[in-house]
Amino acid sequence: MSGFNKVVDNYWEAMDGLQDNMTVIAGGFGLCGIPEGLITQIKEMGTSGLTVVSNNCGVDGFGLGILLEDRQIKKMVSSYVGENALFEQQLLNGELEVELTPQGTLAEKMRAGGAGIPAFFTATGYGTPVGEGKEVREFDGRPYIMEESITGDFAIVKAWKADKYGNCIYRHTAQNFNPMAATAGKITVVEVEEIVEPGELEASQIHTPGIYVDRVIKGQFEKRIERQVLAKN
Amino acid sequence: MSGFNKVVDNYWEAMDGLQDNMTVIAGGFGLCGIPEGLITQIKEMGTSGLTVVSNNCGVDGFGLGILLEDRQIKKMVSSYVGENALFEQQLLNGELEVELTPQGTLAEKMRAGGAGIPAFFTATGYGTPVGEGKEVREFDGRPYIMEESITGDFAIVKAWKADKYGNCIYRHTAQNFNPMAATAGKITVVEVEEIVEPGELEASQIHTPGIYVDRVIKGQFEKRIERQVLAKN
Amino acid sequence: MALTRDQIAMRVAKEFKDGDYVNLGIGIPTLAANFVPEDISVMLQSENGLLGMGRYPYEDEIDADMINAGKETVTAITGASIFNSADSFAMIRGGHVDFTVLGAFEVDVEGNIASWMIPGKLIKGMGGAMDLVAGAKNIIVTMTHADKHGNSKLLQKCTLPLTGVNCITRIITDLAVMEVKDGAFYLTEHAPGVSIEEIKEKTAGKLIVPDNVTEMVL
Amino acid sequence: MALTRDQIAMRVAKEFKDGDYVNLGIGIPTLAANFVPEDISVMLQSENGLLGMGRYPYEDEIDADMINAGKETVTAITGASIFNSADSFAMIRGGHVDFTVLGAFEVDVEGNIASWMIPGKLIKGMGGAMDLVAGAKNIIVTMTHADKHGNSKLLQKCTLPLTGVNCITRIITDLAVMEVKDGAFYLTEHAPGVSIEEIKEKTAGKLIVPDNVTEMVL
Repeated sequence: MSGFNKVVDNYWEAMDGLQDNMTVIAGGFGLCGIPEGLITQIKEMGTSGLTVVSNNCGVDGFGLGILLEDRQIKKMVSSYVGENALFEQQLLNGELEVELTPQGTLAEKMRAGGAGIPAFFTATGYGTPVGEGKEVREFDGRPYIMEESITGDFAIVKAWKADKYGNCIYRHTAQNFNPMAATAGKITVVEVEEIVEPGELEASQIHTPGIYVDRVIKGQFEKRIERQVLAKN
Repeated sequence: MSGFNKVVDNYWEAMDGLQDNMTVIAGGFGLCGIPEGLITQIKEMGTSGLTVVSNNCGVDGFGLGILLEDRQIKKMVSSYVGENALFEQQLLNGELEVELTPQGTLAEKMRAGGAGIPAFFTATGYGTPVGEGKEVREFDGRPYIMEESITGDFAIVKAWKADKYGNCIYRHTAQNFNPMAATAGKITVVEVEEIVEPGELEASQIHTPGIYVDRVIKGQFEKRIERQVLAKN
Repeated sequence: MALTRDQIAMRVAKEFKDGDYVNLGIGIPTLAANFVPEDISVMLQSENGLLGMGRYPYEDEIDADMINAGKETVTAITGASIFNSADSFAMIRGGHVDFTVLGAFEVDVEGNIASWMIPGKLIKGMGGAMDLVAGAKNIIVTMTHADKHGNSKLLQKCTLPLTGVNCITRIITDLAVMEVKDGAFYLTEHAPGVSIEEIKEKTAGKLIVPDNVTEMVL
Repeated sequence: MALTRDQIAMRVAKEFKDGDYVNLGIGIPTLAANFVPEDISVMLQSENGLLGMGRYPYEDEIDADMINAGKETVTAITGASIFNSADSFAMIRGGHVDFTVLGAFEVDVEGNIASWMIPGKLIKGMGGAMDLVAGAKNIIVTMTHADKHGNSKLLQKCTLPLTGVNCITRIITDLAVMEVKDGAFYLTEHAPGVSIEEIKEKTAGKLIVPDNVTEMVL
């Protein structure tokens, strides 16, 4: 099954083909479940003019935030700027184009992109700035807006374990946007904590079938925690 | 957590509230992964005028096929009539209304119904009888048709294991349409092989979260095989 | 006396029924989880993909892969399920979550809500709030009745960019509980020690005060 | 000599590249799995929710919960994945399957295909065929060149209800291999011992015979 071996040895090979002005779809929610090494590699490559589709843009100095420092990102498609000062500053200065997209709509746009659904209707955002300029249609007397799907030149994904065929599973809430991102990239690269043998992952429990995955790389993760909150004793 | 205990003791309780002329969405593909006991219960109840949404309609004398015998079904929404003689006969006679729906469109209509997406665009069926009377729209130069979602008064689902909160997992290809059906019923009833304690199913591996499930019943299954084909030695 | 944040959360928790699935926004809504009556259970949905959110972790339970929608470290209850963001919002958008409780900058008499942006000043993004207000069966807004300058947040018409339209049915503030219907706020309860006059004064939108307004029980 | 079913399947299998994901319809297409060259691997997708379909089971491996899209008992290879029908067709519709091979009643010079219904005679339903022809990157139709009465199945315009439009790019029959482009069938290969004249005679739609037509290698 050599034709199905997706494992690559280094980050240059993992991100080979990424060029200026491409669209990159990234998994992750906050700093949870982000492909840390693939993001660092994009910084290393210095690729610019990128459109990045990701729920958040990391924090100052970590995650996708490091791509803001050298202005590698032209446009973000995100639901939340959050507490990322550089993101907010570049946005307010007009240096960074931002398409704010409701979180559920963003997830569904990625899924639709991977699933060959060019557009769908949702009530989310109707009557708000998100709905402006979008087609409105009533179903059963309720107004919905039409949202179009998203695909990317690359998808960068963080999984827990993958086998060499690219079958992936995610751990806890580090799953988040990763499975949808994996379906929506022309080239999908998955950075994992552990590479296992085919058959070690139970077939019915695989979150992302290998058909979606072009390259798998074993990464090293810092797994920084954004907000550590402890139970009171 | 008594409010989350979905387990019921008998089939009458499981299908309580089913009335004539309701829409029932059923999981299963062929005879694989079908809620055998719930179907038998519908026959027992004699409910009629039903619209049944299911990829197939069982076979003569087994599965949903038994509901054709007493003409309990007014309309089928299916992708495949297959080798079900009674189904084909009632269809050709005009006794049974059938809305033939492509298999992938049917699965997506159920998913959309459960997900609050009233309609989506797909290339499937464009230019064919399935596309007739449906809105056509081009995206990136390719024509797509608009398909509307499906929901049901009841969803009847067959799972492998469930805990009392209604969290379900499916076994092998008996998964098929069951997870989508589970999301699309106003009342969702799951018939399972085994009821387990909460926590026995790994959280990230649950196929159907209990929020979709109203009732769980432990069933007895014949699991008839439609086409037994063996490897040649 | 105006209610404290904890007291607002206490009142919110009284809305829940045994077996409800509930999504709690950041701030006061999250506090409501601490006041769920002992004889009922609710299951918390966190929109980043967790149904059955538990308490915060002890030091030895901290796990970077287990966070809530506020990006805080968290635990899962026994019997929780975890899923991807598309499935999480399918659950929300499809109306399977019984209650959503969230904060707001403004609410108006049409049930419109503004909660995510103050032009020129604050752009945090809407996160999952637009999906939640479009999808949940029952939406409760919790907030202080007026801002720190004393300006009412209960308006005839929202002035800030909206999060959703015609979606808010109930508001619980530090002063009152109100229903939103027929183009007005209907007062149903006042906080202990808060006069109807004070509520009237701090409500800019049309307020209807029926005869049977009761004192909030906490 | 017209090819046997096995020989058509053999020729189909030559289309595959190492690492291809392939969906094989019922009949001749399924046979192609038996003739995949030894030095390459393909992974079979079965649209009921199985990627990595294996051989038929031995007696002691039979499992009612493990079937293929033709409802036959089947096994999964090591490294297979199993998923629900919506995810399976997301995979198909989204263009992630490299090849779909399926049978047909008729194909025409516009790349239209009819394969699911003969009005008044046969209504089996389209199953997943409409999704497959709308979604796969490369679609190969396999069939006999003419029906048992000698009527051509390669038409100027399909007469039966369609399965899909403008979607068929390659046809492999018992007599020939053809590309569909620019409103015609382009002959690329003829079966061993089959004359170009016979192919012309049995092709009702516009047939273009270039100079470089070669004999099929099996």
